[in-house]
Amino acid sequence: MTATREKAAVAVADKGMTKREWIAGLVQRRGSVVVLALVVLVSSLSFDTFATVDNARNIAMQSSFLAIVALGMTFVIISGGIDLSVGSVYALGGVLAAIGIQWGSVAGLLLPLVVCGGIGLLNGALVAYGRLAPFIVTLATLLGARGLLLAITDEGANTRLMPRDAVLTQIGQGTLLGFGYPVWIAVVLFAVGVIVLQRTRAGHSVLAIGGSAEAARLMGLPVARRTVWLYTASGLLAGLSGALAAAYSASGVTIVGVGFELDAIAAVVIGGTLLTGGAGTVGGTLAGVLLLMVIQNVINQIGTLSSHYQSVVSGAFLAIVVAIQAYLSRAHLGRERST
Amino acid sequence: AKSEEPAAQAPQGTGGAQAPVAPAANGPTCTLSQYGGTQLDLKNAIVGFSQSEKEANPFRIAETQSIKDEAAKAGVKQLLTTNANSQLSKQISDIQDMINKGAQALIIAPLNSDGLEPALSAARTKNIPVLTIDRKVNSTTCKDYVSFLGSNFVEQGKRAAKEMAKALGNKGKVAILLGASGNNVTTDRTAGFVDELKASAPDIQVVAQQTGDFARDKGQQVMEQIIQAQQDINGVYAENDEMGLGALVALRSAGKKPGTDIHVVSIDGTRNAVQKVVDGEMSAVVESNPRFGPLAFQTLRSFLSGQPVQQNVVISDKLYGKDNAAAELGNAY
Amino acid sequence: MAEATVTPIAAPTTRRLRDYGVYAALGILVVYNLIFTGNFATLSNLTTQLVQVTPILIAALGMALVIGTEGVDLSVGSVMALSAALLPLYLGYGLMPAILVALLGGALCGVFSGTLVAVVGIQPIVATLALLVGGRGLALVLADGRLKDIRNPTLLELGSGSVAGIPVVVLIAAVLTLVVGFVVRYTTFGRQLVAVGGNRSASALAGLPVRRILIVTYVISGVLAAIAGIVATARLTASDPSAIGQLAELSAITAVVVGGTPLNGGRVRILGTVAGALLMQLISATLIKHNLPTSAGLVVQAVIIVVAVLLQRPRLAGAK
Amino acid sequence: MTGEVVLDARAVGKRFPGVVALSEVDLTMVAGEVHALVGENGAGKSTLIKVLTGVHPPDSGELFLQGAPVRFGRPLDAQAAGISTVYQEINLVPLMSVASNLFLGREPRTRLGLMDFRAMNTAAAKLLRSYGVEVDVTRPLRTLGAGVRQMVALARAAATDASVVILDEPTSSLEPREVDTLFEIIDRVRGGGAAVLYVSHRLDELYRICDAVTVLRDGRKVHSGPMADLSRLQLVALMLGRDLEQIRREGTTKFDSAPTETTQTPVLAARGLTSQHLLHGVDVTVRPGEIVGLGGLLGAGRSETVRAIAGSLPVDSGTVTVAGKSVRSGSVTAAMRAGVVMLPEDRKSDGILPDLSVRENIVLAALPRLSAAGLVSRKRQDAIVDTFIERLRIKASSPGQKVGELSGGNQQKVLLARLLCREPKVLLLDEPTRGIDVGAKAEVQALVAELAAAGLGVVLISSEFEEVVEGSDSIVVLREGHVVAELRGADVTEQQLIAALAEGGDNGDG
Ligand SMILES: Nc1ncnc2c1ncn2[C@@H]1O[C@H](COP(=O)(O)OP(=O)(O)OP(=O)(O)O)[C@@H](O)[C@H]1O
Ligand SMILES: Nc1ncnc2c1ncn2[C@@H]1O[C@H](COP(=O)(O)OP(=O)(O)OP(=O)(O)O)[C@@H](O)[C@H]1O
Ligand SMILES: [Mg+2]
Ligand SMILES: [Mg+2]
Repeated sequence: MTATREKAAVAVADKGMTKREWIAGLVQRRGSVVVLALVVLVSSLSFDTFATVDNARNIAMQSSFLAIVALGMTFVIISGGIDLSVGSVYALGGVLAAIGIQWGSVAGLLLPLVVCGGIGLLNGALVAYGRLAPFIVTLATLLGARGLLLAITDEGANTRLMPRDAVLTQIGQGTLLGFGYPVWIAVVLFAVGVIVLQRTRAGHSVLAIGGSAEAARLMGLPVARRTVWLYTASGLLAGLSGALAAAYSASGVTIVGVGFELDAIAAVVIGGTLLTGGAGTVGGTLAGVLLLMVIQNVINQIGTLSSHYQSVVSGAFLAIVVAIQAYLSRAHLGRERST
Repeated sequence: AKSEEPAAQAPQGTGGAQAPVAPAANGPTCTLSQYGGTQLDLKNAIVGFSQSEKEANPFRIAETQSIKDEAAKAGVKQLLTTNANSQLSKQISDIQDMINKGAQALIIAPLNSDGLEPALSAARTKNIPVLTIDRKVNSTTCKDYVSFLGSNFVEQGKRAAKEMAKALGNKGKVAILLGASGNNVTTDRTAGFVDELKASAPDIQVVAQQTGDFARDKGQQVMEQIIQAQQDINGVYAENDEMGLGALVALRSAGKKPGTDIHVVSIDGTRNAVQKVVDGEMSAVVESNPRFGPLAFQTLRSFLSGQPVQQNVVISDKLYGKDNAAAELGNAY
Repeated sequence: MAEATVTPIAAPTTRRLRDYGVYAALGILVVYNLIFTGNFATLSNLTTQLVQVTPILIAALGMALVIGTEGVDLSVGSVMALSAALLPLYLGYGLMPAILVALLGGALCGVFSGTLVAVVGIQPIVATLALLVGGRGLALVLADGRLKDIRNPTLLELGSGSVAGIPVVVLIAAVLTLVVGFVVRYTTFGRQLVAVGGNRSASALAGLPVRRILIVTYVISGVLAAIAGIVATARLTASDPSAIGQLAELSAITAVVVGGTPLNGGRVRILGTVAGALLMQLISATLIKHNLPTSAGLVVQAVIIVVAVLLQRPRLAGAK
Repeated sequence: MTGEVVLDARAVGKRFPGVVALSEVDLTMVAGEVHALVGENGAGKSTLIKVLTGVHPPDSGELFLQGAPVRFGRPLDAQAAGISTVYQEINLVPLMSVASNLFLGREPRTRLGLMDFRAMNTAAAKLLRSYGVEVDVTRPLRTLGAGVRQMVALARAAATDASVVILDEPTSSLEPREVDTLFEIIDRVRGGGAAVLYVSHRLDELYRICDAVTVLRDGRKVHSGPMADLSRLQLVALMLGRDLEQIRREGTTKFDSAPTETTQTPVLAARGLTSQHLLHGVDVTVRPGEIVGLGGLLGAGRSETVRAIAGSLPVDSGTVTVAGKSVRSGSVTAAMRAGVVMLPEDRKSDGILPDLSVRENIVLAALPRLSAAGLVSRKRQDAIVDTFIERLRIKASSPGQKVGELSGGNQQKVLLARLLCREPKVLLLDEPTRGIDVGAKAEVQALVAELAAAGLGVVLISSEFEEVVEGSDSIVVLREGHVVAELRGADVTEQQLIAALAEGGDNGDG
């Protein structure tokens, strides 16, 4: 009797996935990469000025600022939250860098990081300890950070320039192996992001919090503390990105970053991260950012699309990409316990 | 679809072409050899035009259209157009994309006076001549770019102030409907207006300054609030026509008679606003002429053929007042 | 036995604050204005505030429903623009046909987002983001980027006229509020909508037509946004697809959330939404009337939003 | 070590808006002892546990751990202090892998400080195997059945070195075999000197492993003492607050097996249900008035069978007929319209709408019937709700109370009420008595029997063999999605069921 029971225990053994499901699963997890590859392929064939080194350089450079912001957003969204304040914080970071640089490059970097990190900290504290919805908290700081920016720039009238020879400006404008430093910084940050999310306990706990904050709390994870950290990191990255962008253009422009948060969110979601939290990848976000930039580049390659049609095309493209993603992901989840 | 009235309204005026302020031979000039680069016939050239904002207001529509028309007239090989949708980073990448697509000359309507440096330096390294139109960039002319064509926004503000002073008899309370925050057009038009009032009509008090984001609906809403709180104002300075037109609606529904007990002055010179001057509701409209095409292509042609061009071409803007509005209506855009 | 456990105790004050936080904030702001703002307690001022809030309020009603299903509709601003753009195109056939076309446009937008959400399975925020981006582009294409003055007298009357001293647009908003409030409270559809937001999988297992409910909800939101666009156009006396509805989605969401509807679905507070919209309207009016610079205005708004939601956050014990 | 007081709670009080959940409750746990915490649904057991472990802050009372006063602000603090807990509803992260769930927060790391997935997966597989569960530990948890999930939660809690282990209804979805495994583990933990707090509504289990018992009733402690000092009847009497005689008369747990006439046409006939990996040609036939049990071990596909019948699991082939009419597959709405309703296995994610009221939860599926012209009739709604609250003895402060605030057992009753509102022909019950107290369980069982007697067809899944055997007229035995046996009439006994399962196992191998 006992022997048969032991055998019966194996009844729960894994029933395995078919090859089709496995492939579909892979495509889903890497869906954005697949779509990106397709778009790049088609564009290269359609426009002879697309697949050039110069163009690659441009796209890389343009992508780097959004990518850095989207990296922080990825972590926040995976944790089940959202950070709408990044656009304003990005702009504020740039302005603060231009203000801080008058005391040297270190100050030019530290000032935006401290203030923007502080705004992130405030977001995190309100979400984690105030138990407010992230959407509304960060919507408030979106307004607040923009207000702060206007307040320190004489209602936006005062654009400060950054001295060209300052180290910080050089970081924004210099190149290494043909690619700008911001590109390399983004690459390094993403590499770190991948490792943190996939290979560290902290990253693992972010996935858990997004999957079920209640379960994570009951399992003894420091949910509140992690949450505070996540929003702080998002603020820091947005501030850093803003500072780098300011260095790149050698000025703390006050009108940037409006709607930037939506771009970042779109990139993250196109990258396969669930807005409901609990699942997502850093690499996917990078592909999402590149996709957005490539779309824009393709529209410019066409060169004659009116600005109105440009929005229509971007919107349609966004819908199609996410629809394909959703289709692939459903093929993957297939017959799971979904209803 | 069938719209309310026949699509073609008053005939699109052929006039209204730009003219530089005082055919300036005295200003600094720039030549191809100073700037660097090779001579080129505009007919064989690829020209890029980077627009800053959506063509969703009369100024931008007229500006882009003028460039397109003139490009066709000049018979350029190809005109690339991009639109930054009010995003600075997009304008930078737009310009770089056009350079990458082989643009040999660039006309840029900058979104902001600062921050386009990466794009300008990309053009610079390839010796591509750049003209900036309507908004000046804070870089060195003939070094970072060839020349600037455009209005003087501070001057526009000053002219508006003079008109306001005239309409109010140098005495009264005015409200300012500001443009979008952080935009240097806003800054300049405000500074010009406020400074001129201080200098020449110190008895006019600015009692309210609120942003209407250059949009008609926002202008209307803000005006409705202001007129409730400060019922004794007798002047409104709108930093563009759209806000001015919105303010008119608000004033009328608050029981005021614009043109009689309250005076509205605005900047741009769109047809709708000039019509209001004709109707007597708007006291004056300072023009900001968007038809850059002819002047821009003429400048480019001269420059590319090796002739010197002016580094700063300041456009002479009209003023639409009671006396000339009806006659000039056809020239408004 | 049951009686023993069920010892009712007075609901703690925190609970009451949670439910009435937005009204309290609104009350405080009104009192502040009565004391410190000149010409505040006038009929015309009251009317102005009500009239100005109508487009956002109407859009927020639809938003409240969508949020109740655990979704969000970022497209309302663009749908407003689209309906504003459609309106003058068909005014040549008369006002009614033009309005119908505009409403149809809104409904189609709702079908589009609703299908993406319910059938394709795209997350609401992204599905409607696509329409946010594309919809305004489409509106500008339709209008050729131009603002068109409205001359139809009936439409203009709609925007500025009043019945028995009450502006027509305010009446429209009031009627819509009552209708939506009634739908949520008393109709099968309304209860099912809330259930889908509360637990989608459980609702499906209870045999609710989840997809249909979701699509209908987005259609309602689209139609309400279209009405908001029409009202805004009538008020402005011009169809301005580039400006109408600009950032209306954020204002609508703020009104809904500040009004106490949780973003995670399962609950819709219509009266709270009205109060939320009025609160936000009154804040911006106050800032303008006191001639505060934009920077200060933004910061004040941020603080008030946080305080209002802090007042009504879920109570400590048993929080999830 | 053994015998010394580890955890001592004194005069703990906790009130929720409208409800006093705990009042002056004392609990003393001793090292090396298993302490039973019993009480009716809603007595306050889970609340006490949550207060002890820092989930809810207590309103009053003191807590001593190893003699020192402590106060936990959050679950993490309690864990750090050596209290390991499995909460009543399975609290794991569904999207994460089994291994990740097991090791969350204490993942093995390489020398570089990075997570060592290989080590984690190996350790997870090994750990689960020692619990008799063999699954691919890299699969997301949500792809597994409730039973497996429960075992994962247990393995997670028992794996940490803890001086106090708290288990809130750990066996509610476990089979006898897993229960045995669990008890071996509890014995091991007890042997190691830890104190165990054990909550269960299954009295047999309490008598098997518990040393001491605390009885709660309506948030108050009504008894505390050695387990052996109480007879079953006394225990039940204490829980229910009724006198012994009354209970003796009414009996506790028994279905009335109604004799069925096999000649009648089946009210439900499912033929050849097949769904990739999960079901392979399953047939189930239910006649009016018949209760058909589904037998099988963890993951045998019983839940899948009823989900396929109820239309919530898409099938590749197979037909379902209800009272002679065939039902479109893959649609819950169609199945419901035909009169088939299902009580889902996972109450939390598929059943309740936690933020809605008891009233709304009950009428959810019946809304169209309770409305005219799309308007909900409040009167009809209230009538139904009141009837069911009374009939199922749902303990709620009012019909307006949020279901999420009810105790687990009462939530289950609300769900049953929801189904019964639809006046179904066929009732599919997946673990209907899971987490229901003795009294309520008897009521539910009696109710099911009564419904069957009135002509309903019932399919019953229960992880308690006893319940299936006693409740069912016939049993369909499943293994890996195949029907391996059908027991009828006199064959419906526990021995035959176990034999069929064993045989099934042999068949599967040869
Ligand atoms: N978060 C909460 N908010 C309000 N009331 C609650 C909350 N949690 C529990 N209650 C109430 O407290 C009482 C005790 O519930 P508890 O969950 O502790 O019961 P239990 O003994 O564990 O029951 P069961 O055996 O059914 O699990 C119940 O009346 C319940 O409605
Ligand atoms: N998509 C899948 N692929 C492979 N195996 C699966 C899949 N989904 C579920 N399973 C396995 O099949 C089992 C069937 O679960 P089900 O819940 O139907 O069984 P059950 O007999 O009801 O047991 P339980 O008591 O666990 O509910 C699951 O426990 C899981 O191990
Ligand atoms: Mg319990
Ligand atoms: Mg099961």
